[in-house]
Parts: sequence; structure tokens; C-alpha cells
Amino acid sequence: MSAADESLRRLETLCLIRAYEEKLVELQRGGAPGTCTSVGQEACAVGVMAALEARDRILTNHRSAAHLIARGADLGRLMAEVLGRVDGYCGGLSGSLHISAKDLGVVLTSTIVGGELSMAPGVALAQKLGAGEPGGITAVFFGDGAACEGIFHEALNLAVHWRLPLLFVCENNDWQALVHRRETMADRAIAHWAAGHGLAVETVDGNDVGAVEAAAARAVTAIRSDGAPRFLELVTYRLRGHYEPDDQAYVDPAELVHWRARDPILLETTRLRAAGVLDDAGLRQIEARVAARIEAAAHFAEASAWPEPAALTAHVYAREEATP
Amino acid sequence: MSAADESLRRLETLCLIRAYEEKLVELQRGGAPGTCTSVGQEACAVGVMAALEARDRILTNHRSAAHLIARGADLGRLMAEVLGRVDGYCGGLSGSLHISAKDLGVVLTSTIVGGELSMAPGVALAQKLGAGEPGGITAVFFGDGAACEGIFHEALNLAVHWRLPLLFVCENNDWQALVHRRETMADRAIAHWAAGHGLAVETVDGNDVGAVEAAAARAVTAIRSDGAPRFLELVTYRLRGHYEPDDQAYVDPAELVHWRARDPILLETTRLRAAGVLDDAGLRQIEARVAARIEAAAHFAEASAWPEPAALTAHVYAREEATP
Amino acid sequence: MTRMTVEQAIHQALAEEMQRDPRVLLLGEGVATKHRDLVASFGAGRVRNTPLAEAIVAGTAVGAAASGLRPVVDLLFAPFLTYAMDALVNSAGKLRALSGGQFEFPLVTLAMTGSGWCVGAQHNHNLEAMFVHAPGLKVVMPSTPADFKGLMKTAIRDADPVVFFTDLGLLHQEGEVPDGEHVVPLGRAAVRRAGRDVTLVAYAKTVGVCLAAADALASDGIDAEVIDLRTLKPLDTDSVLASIAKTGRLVVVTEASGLCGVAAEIAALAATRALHRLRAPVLRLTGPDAPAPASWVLEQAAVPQPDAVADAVRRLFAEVAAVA
Amino acid sequence: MTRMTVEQAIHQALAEEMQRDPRVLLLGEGVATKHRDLVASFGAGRVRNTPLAEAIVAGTAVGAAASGLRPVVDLLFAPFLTYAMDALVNSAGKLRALSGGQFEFPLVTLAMTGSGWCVGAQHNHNLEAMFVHAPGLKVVMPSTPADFKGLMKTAIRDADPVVFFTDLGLLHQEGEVPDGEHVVPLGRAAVRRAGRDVTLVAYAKTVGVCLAAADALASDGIDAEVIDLRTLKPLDTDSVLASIAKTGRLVVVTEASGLCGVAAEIAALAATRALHRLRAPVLRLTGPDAPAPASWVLEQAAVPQPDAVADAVRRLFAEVAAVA
Ligand SMILES: Cc1ncc(C[n+]2csc(CCOP(=O)(O)OP(=O)(O)O)c2C)c(N)n1
Ligand SMILES: Cc1ncc(C[n+]2csc(CCOP(=O)(O)OP(=O)(O)O)c2C)c(N)n1
Ligand SMILES: [Mg+2]
Ligand SMILES: [Mg+2]
Repeated sequence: MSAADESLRRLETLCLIRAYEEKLVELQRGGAPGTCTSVGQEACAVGVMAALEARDRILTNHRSAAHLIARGADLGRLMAEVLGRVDGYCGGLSGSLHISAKDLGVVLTSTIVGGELSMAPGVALAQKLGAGEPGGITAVFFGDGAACEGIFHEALNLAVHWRLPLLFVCENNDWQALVHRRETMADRAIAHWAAGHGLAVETVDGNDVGAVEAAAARAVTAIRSDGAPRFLELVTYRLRGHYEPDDQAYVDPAELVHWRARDPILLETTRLRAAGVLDDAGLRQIEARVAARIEAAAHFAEASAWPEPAALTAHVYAREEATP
Repeated sequence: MSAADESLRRLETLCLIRAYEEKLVELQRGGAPGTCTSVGQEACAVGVMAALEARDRILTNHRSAAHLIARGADLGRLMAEVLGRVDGYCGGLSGSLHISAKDLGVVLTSTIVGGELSMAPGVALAQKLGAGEPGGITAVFFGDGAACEGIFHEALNLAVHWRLPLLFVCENNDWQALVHRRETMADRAIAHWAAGHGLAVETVDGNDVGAVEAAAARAVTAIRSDGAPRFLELVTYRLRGHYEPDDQAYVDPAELVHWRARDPILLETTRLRAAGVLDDAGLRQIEARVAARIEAAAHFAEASAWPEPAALTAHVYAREEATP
Repeated sequence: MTRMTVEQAIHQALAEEMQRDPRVLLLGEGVATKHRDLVASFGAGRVRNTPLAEAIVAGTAVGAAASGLRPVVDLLFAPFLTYAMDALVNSAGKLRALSGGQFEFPLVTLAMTGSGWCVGAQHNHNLEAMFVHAPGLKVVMPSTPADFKGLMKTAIRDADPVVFFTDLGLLHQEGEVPDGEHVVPLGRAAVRRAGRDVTLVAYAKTVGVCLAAADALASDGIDAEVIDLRTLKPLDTDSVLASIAKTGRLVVVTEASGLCGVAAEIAALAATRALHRLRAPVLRLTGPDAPAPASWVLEQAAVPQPDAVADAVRRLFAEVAAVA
Repeated sequence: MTRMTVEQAIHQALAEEMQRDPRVLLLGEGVATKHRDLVASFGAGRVRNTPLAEAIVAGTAVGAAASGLRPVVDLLFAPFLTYAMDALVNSAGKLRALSGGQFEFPLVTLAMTGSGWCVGAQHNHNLEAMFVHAPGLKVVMPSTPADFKGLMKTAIRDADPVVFFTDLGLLHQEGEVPDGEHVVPLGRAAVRRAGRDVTLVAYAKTVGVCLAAADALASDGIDAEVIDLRTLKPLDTDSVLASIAKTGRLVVVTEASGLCGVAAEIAALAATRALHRLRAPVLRLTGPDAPAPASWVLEQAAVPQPDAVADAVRRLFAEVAAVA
């Protein structure tokens, strides 16, 4: 595929994620469960996923929709999961907060902040010891808030000392639920904490999908070549609230204005127009395709049945007789 | 007191700690509970304590004898605690692993590695908010192993961001129980992790009592003046096993030889002799005084009664009726 | 009396106690964001947003509590307490006793749990029994707005560490709350409905479930007594035993799972101290030994419902009739 | 059959299972130091010393378990499990169910606890009930060398996460152990002594206590049956109920405290499913609701002793006689 087509595909994925999450916001207003949206951070997911391969493993957290969609998740099954329906990726048991999709290589999602960091070294260790697909690496997505948890320090030390094929991807979006990053740490950068562990660290504009993909590709190539971990800090911003509904009354309006002007979709659209790769017609086509897929997904999800009560205990233990 | 007398007093304290711990080793061979000795690390305790004042608070861990004695603990009550007797600082409930002595300002000792780091910011916060004695600061002693626990990262971030009057004292003694530091971290220095938090860090020869006292004094003065935390890494070595009895079969003999030649008491004795402050007679006097105090302490401890069974539940809750 | 929600009652208790006692401070991720008025009234020094680091937040509260302050720490959702277990279980719960009574830990830890929000098992886990089992801790879990206020005030004034659970399904429930000084003693259950035929023991959400069941049973001529434990530790064993002595039948209804849960403790109480009063087997209606699911239908299926309680009681009477 | 200690039996089980299944690996602080022969046989890749960071060690085991390996992780002493609670309770115990059964967690966590070493409550805390209460986990706590081997092998082969507790008071106890393939199923109790008059239920150290009490009672003409639970979850309720049906009397003896402990669960079992068989009130003889003290005399006072058990049983028969 040509570079131009690649760029257009990336743009379409950005728009798909945005539309998917806005659809869930709309459904929430109608009574569906809330979600943690990644509006404003889509370029982080799309850029990093473009640098990963099928043999790689991904761990994510409560804000996972962008990661899952960029990895190719089925929108209908995702939405069904959020609505707690039987066709969801986890049969409705997870809801939006801990969606894993093993067949996509998106494993062990935890909504405990830091939970993904706690399990990621084990996934990478299995790869190092040959339990996974040859040459596979692990990428773990987490936030600036997770970097404040002690497990961040423990995971970095273990990954560096054991030389695990692990890519740390920190989406520093300035927010930790209702608390601004500046209220939780003296420094603006997570990178300095990571650098203290002596691994290669790169800080990138997380709203520039091309820059993210390039940096991720460099890191992934390096990990595959020497097996040592790398750290990527993606500087981005959470444009919507923490968990829907959220009126963002606690957010400085000026900060929002500043970052809305840096909306990753806006930046990419402008870039592609300037490059003559995209025009109004092209954009309309993308938007039409996206809208159609979202509607189809919503219909699928809402048509999906509720799980049977038996699902409550069906998967707690491996064998039935194991349950007391 | 003259500088020479100061030095001799410091030397006597070093010898007192050594003799106290060797006495406990002897008692253990006779059936008393084991202890974590600080043989080889005495200069860390003596140097830092010399820089602290009565209004300051100290947190320590499982390897606390040197800290307590350097702070002026009663040897008899210390030994009684190790033997589980009623006259111990904690009435025999603690034993050697979590001895606190509130009247000495040695508070909240925890034998959970990292436990002291978890509580220290709270003690410093109380000082900052005026609950303690005016101008008091907190010093927390911990090891290189504790620095591998996530709580190390969380404590540093909080202390720096909240600007707490807290002195971090890391005794990097190359050992974490039966595991050498090099098996647990890629780097030799804890200082690099701490520096990532942007606080002032100083690394000192932990076996040179004078150097430790000077560095600690600089840090304490700085904390009192601007209220911000400081970090001290004391490079030292654990000359005996982790917990008595321990044959150190897992220790590289060459490493032991190297560090025995750097025994802090040997270094200080040599220095004072060269300075003409100490001669054979002086040393014999010190050793005689020390021996007498140790014997007296042992007699006191062994004469102390066992606690009454009621002590088992007497201090669990503040009010009797509170216990279910 | 003022009509207010549980959420408002908790807030009022916090505001009144911070007003009453300058040693009280509020720590937690977002507390300053959520309680802006408390920041305004008492200053940013006493209402502190924290980093996302539950271990150090709890540990800091423990250290501050032992140093003359009275921290209230909000750890948000009960599963996040897993990060704070060392501070709560090993430090706050044990160091009073291990130190021979040298330190006090007047500390309140807040956490939400329970069904109602479809957030799944990493936000909803009724693990209060773990803290009942841990020595040195007290545990509170009220069911009415008035008790939330009265028990919160008592918990803050108590000299021991209290873990205070809020059933999030009750947060927006309204009720009459006494204005000003209204304290409810720890360790005192409340008889929500007097009855002669059967004792229903519950706490938090299931108190309402039992009251609804009792109404249904009344129409069958079964007169149920409903006891709200309110405090899970210390347990009000006298009230439970007195009721069993009167009714001869015991049904324990909890949202938490039964295995080693509070339901087990109440049943054990009957077996050990009221056996000869029991005219029928004790019944435990509890949540399953399974993680809380997100899907609405499954979340409902995981909590004992009024019909299930009423049916179980009816079967109880039928069986006994059969036996007789 | 070979005569060996509990410590040797555990080691033999580990060696045999690592030989049998290349997916088995051993992680923990000091495991490579303590099991040098396993390093020699299976390589440093499969027997790994770790940093002092229980959270990431357990989390890494969880991640590895879900990725095709079968980790055994040694966290040393039970109170240190408080650092690993998120990995064990929120990840290993919940993610199988929350993911709709996508992942398996074949993982064994080792921890020691119990009286005998005078190490106090931060090394000695029988908190096994916390894990019995947590969904998705299995809990084992054997009492004989043969069971330590047989249950360790079964735990390693089990598809679910198992928390395996070793009573340190039993570590050096000797017994006959079958050579080679010897597996003991999870969830199966053992009748250590058959009897007609009273059922004594225990596990770990208190099994020996009950057997000693049973001998004493025999001389009074009281024929006690002693049941060793061995697995605490899943519980072998059938064996306990069958014994109660035979004897009509139940005494539960545990070192762990009673409140919401395994002793409560067994008493609840009797109250809910064997009430009409009980001819006397159930007795719970347990450790106190207090942190384990270090002092030898207090440590002994904290554990039910044979005389206390025998006396309690005698009183039970006396009372019943009085009542009748
Ligand atoms: C241990 C824990 N503490 C608190 C929460 C509640 N919570 C969920 S997401 C979140 C913010 C996390 O911030 P960050 O790590 O920066 O990720 P972001 O939400 O910004 O993507 C919080 C506090 C949680 N889920 N887990
Ligand atoms: C959380 C925890 N893990 C393990 C232990 C067992 N343990 C006691 S001391 C120790 C070594 C600690 O090493 P370090 O922090 O360097 O202190 P040092 O013993 O060298 O003074 C260990 C592993 C413990 N007490 N707590
Ligand atoms: Mg963030
Ligand atoms: Mg060390």
C-alpha cells in the first residue's frame, strides 16, 4: 500500500475510534454504562499499534477502546461488551473497564491502575523463555497516574534487570481521573523517572500519529534486536472527562482550548490536506464509511442477548468441581 | 567537648554497637532468638544520629540495633526486648524485629521491608503541619532492598511533591537477605533512582563515620532551612549474615576480605591513632567500659521477667470494650 | 432533622469533624476536587489531593495518625485497598500491640463497594471480611444516611484505625439525618424491624432487602425481625443472640460472599453460643464465590433479592413443619 | 517411602514437577540461593532470584501463568502477601471470570506463617482466610510431609491459582513420604484419627494439637475423631458433615483468629447443614484477635494447646450432661 493510502487508513482509524467513543457517550445518556473515553489520545493507540505485529502482545487498562480498535477489534463485540451483552469479547462479564481480546493479542487488561504494569513483565518473560510466538514482544499501555504507583518502579527494575522484550508506553495525558498531573508530581515528565532505571527513553508528541508511529517503530526494532526494554512517553491530553458523564467543571478552560487546537484528528487532517492526499470529498467518504460501521456495531450490540445467570460462576474456576 | 573527645565518643559508640550485637550472637547460640546484626554498618548509624537532634524523629527497620544505640537506647531494655522480656522497650511483644522507642524519637519501626518508607512521610507531614516539636525533621533508614519495593518510588514522589522535611537514608550494604544486590538491580547505585525524583542526593562512604556525619549534617541543615527532603546513599557492607545464625556460605569470600579491611571501626581506630588522639591504653579503656556495659545489660535482660499472658491482647485496641 | 442522601451525610460528618478538631485531615485521590467547600473552609493543608499511590497514601495516614493527627483517607473503591494492605494490616493494625502500646492510630479509611454501577469486580468487591479478620482494625458499614453521619463522626473520634465501607448502591439513598452533634457508637447493631418468628441479620444494601422480604413475609403471617449490624467489628453479638433467643431462627443475608465472610461469623456465633435456641438450621444467603460481573443482569443476580430471602424463610418454616 | 522433613518434601515436589513439566519455573527472593540444586538441574532461567518487590514478583507470575508458563512464586512470609494482594486477588483471582474465561492462571504462591520462631506479627500472621474469602483462588495448608509433597504437586498441576501456606512450626517435622509420583487431590480432607464421640477439625499445626488432645481424652473414655482439612478452599464439606453426623459434636481448632476465619466457616457449615445432628454447641478454639507476639511465652499462649483442647471437650461433655 502506498504511503498516502497508509496515511488515509490511519486517519480513518482515528476517526473510527472517535466516532465509536462518541456513540458510547450518546448511549450512556440513554442509560447505558459509562466509559472512559480516549478522545484526544487516539494517535497514541494508532501510532503504536501500527508498529506492532500479530505475534506481539498488548496490555491495556480502563481506557482501552482506542487500543482495541487500533488493533482491529470488532466494533460490535466491543460495544456489546460495554453494554454487558453475551456477544461481547468477555461475554458481558467485563463491561468497558477490563476488556481483553486474546485472539487479538490484547491480554490481561486490568482496570486497577498499575495492574497492567504488574502483569506485563510476566507476559514478556514468557516470550523470552519461548512460550509465545517467536520474536514477539510485549507492549504495555498505561497513564501518568499509573506511573505514580509503586508498581511502575518495580516493573521497570525487573524489565531492565531481566532484559525483558517489553515496550513501556506511557500516555501522559495530564489527568488522573479528577486530579491534574501537576497535583500529583513535581515534574512534568514521566521520562525522568524511567531514565533513572537506565533504559532508553524517548518522549514524543502523542497527538502526532506519524511521530508516534516512527518512535514506536524505532523502539520495537531495537527491542527485537537486543531483547532489552524501551520506554516511550507520549505527551497528549484527555479532551473529555474521566468517566462518562463528566462535565469537566474542574478543568481549566484555557487548557482545553489549547489542546482542542491540537486535536490529533485535526492535526492529521490538516497535514494530509496540505500534502494533497486528502480533500473534502475524501474526508466525506471516510466519515460515511465510519458512520456506517458505527451504526452497524450499535445495532449488533443492542440486539445481543443478556448473559444467562449461569455465566456468573461459569468461569471462576477451571473445573466445575473446583468451586466450593 | 573537643573535636578529639567527640571522635573518641563516636568510636566508643561504634564499639558499643559491635559488642552489643556480638553478645546477642553469643546468646543466640545459647538458644535466644536470632537477630539481624548491622556489623560493618555501624558508622552509618553513628554518623547520621550525630547530625540529628532530640526534636527529630527516626524510622528504622529489622536491622535497627545500631540506630537505637546510636540514638542513646538503654542496652538492657534493648536486650530484654530481643529476649522477649517484660522490661523490653515494647514489653517483649516486638522482639528484635520491630523495636520502637517513642521516648527516644525512634518511632513506628517496621520489619516489613519498605514499611518504614511507607510511614515516614506521614511522620514528616505531621511535623510540617505543626503536630511535632517545632523545627523537627524525620530521618528514615532503609536498605538497598527496600529501594526495590514500589513504596520507595511512592514515598520519594510524595515527599518531593509535598515538600516534606524528610531525610532518606539508604544503607546500601550490597545484600538483601540471601541475595546480592547485583542480582536485584542493573545499577549499583540507588542514588540514580532517587535523582530521577529531582531531590538533592549525596552518596557517601558509609564506613567512614566522619564523612557520614558531615554529609548528614549538610542534609539536615538544608532540610531545616527549606523544608524540602534530601537523599543520602551510604555505601557500606553487611559483614555478618542476614539473620543469626547464618554461615554466609553464599557470600564470595574475596568480597568479605575486601570489606573486612574496610571495617568502619578499623578505619576509625586507624584514623584516630594516626591523628594521635588514640593509643593502646585509650583503646583498652574504651573496650573495658564497653565490655562492662554489655555485661550489665545482659544481666539486666536475663533477669527480666517474662510478660504475663494478658499482654497478648492488652494493647491491640485502645479501649478494652473495643475488642470483640 | 434534615433530609439528605448518604453522600451528603458523609460530607456533613467530615465537615463537622474537621470543624470540631483541627487534627482531622482528609487525604486521597480527588478529595480536594470533590470537597471544594472543605478546602475553602479548612485550607489545602488539611484537604489534600494525592498521587495515585494508595500504598503511600495509606502509609502516610498511618504515620500521621501515630504523630498526633487524625487522618481520614479516601481510597475510592474497595479493590484498591489491595494496594494499601501493608499499611492497614501490618502497620495500623499491628504496631500498637507490637510496640507494647506506644502508638495510637486514630485513622479512618474510606472505600466504596457493592453492586449498582455495573463496574465489575475490580471496582466492586465486598471484601470487608478481610479487615474483620485482621487484628487491630475496626470495620464499619452502615445502611442509613443517619448512621453514615453518626458512625463517620464516631469513627473519626475513635482512637483505633477504622475501615469505613460505603455501599455505593446506597450513595444516593435519602433519609432523615439529625443536625449537628449526632454520634452512633461503634459496635452497636440496630433492630430495624422487631419480629417474633425469625431473625434476619444484614448490613449495608441487604438491610433494605431484608426489610422488603419482611413485608412480604408479614402477609404470610411470618413476623421477621431485621437486624442491621452497622459495625462489623467489634460485632454486636449481644443483639444478635438476644434476637435468636426470641425467634429461634436465623437467616444471614449479605452481598459479600459467604466463605469466611461476615455471614459465616454470624452463623458461627449462633452455633457456638445459641445452639439450644435454634429451632431450624441457620440460613446463609450471600453473594456467590465469584468476582462481581459488570453486566447489569448478572450484577443483580449476584445480590440476594427480597423474593429470594422471603422464599428461603418460607421454606425454612415449611421444612421445620415437615420435621416436626 | 522415605523419611524426610516438610522442608525436604516441598523441595522434592518442586524438583519432581520441574523435571516433569518444562513450563514450571520458580521465582522469589532467594529461591536460587536456597535451591542451588534446582538451578543446577534446570538452569538459572527457571529458578530466578528476584528483587525485593513482592507486587511485581506476584504480578509477573500472574502474567506468565496466563502466557503458557506455570510459575511457583515464593513470597517467604505470609504478611508479605499484603504487597501482592492486587496481583493475587484482583488479577489472578478475577481475570479468568472477568475475561469470560479467556485466560487461565496456573500459579502457586508459597508463604510461611505460624508460631515457633518468635518473629512476631509481621512474619507470623495466619491470614489464610483472606484468600479463602477471595473468589477464584484455592488455598492449601497441609500438616504432614507426605501431604506437603502430594499437595504441592497437585497445586502445581492445577489450572487455577493456589495459595500454598506452610506452617513454619512444621518445617522440620519428619514423616514418611512416598517416593516419586504421589499426588493428593485438592479439596479432600483426611481423617487422622477415627472416633465416635466428638469431631475435632483442624489444619496445619493444630492437627498435631488435636491428636495429642485426642490421646488425652481417650483415657477419659472420650473417643475423638480428628479431621485434617489440608485444603481450605475448596473445602471438603462432605467429610466434615459426615463426621458430625457420626459424633454430634464439633470442636474447631485453628491457630488463625476466629473472626471470619476458617473456624467460623466450619462452625457455619455445621449450623447451616448439620444443625439437627449437633448434640452440643460448636466450640471454636482459635488464636486471639491480636497480632502474633514475639516473646516465646506469649507466642505459645497465642496458640491452642492440647490441654486446652482436651479441657474444652471435657467441659462440653459435662455441660451436655448437665443440660440432659
Ligand atoms: C489502584 C487504583 N486507584 C484508583 C483507581 C480509579 N481510577 C481509575 S482510572 C484513574 C486515573 C488513572 O490515571 P492515568 O493512569 O493517568 O490514566 P488515564 O485515566 O489518564 O488514562 C483512577 C484514579 C483505579 N482504577 N485503580
Ligand atoms: C516485604 C518483605 N519482604 C521480605 C522480607 C524478608 N526480609 C527481611 S530483611 C530482608 C532484606 C532487606 O534488604 P535491605 O532492604 O537491603 O536491608 P538490609 O537487610 O540489607 O539491611 C528481607 C528480604 C521482609 N521482611 N519484608
Ligand atoms: Mg493520565
Ligand atoms: Mg541491603
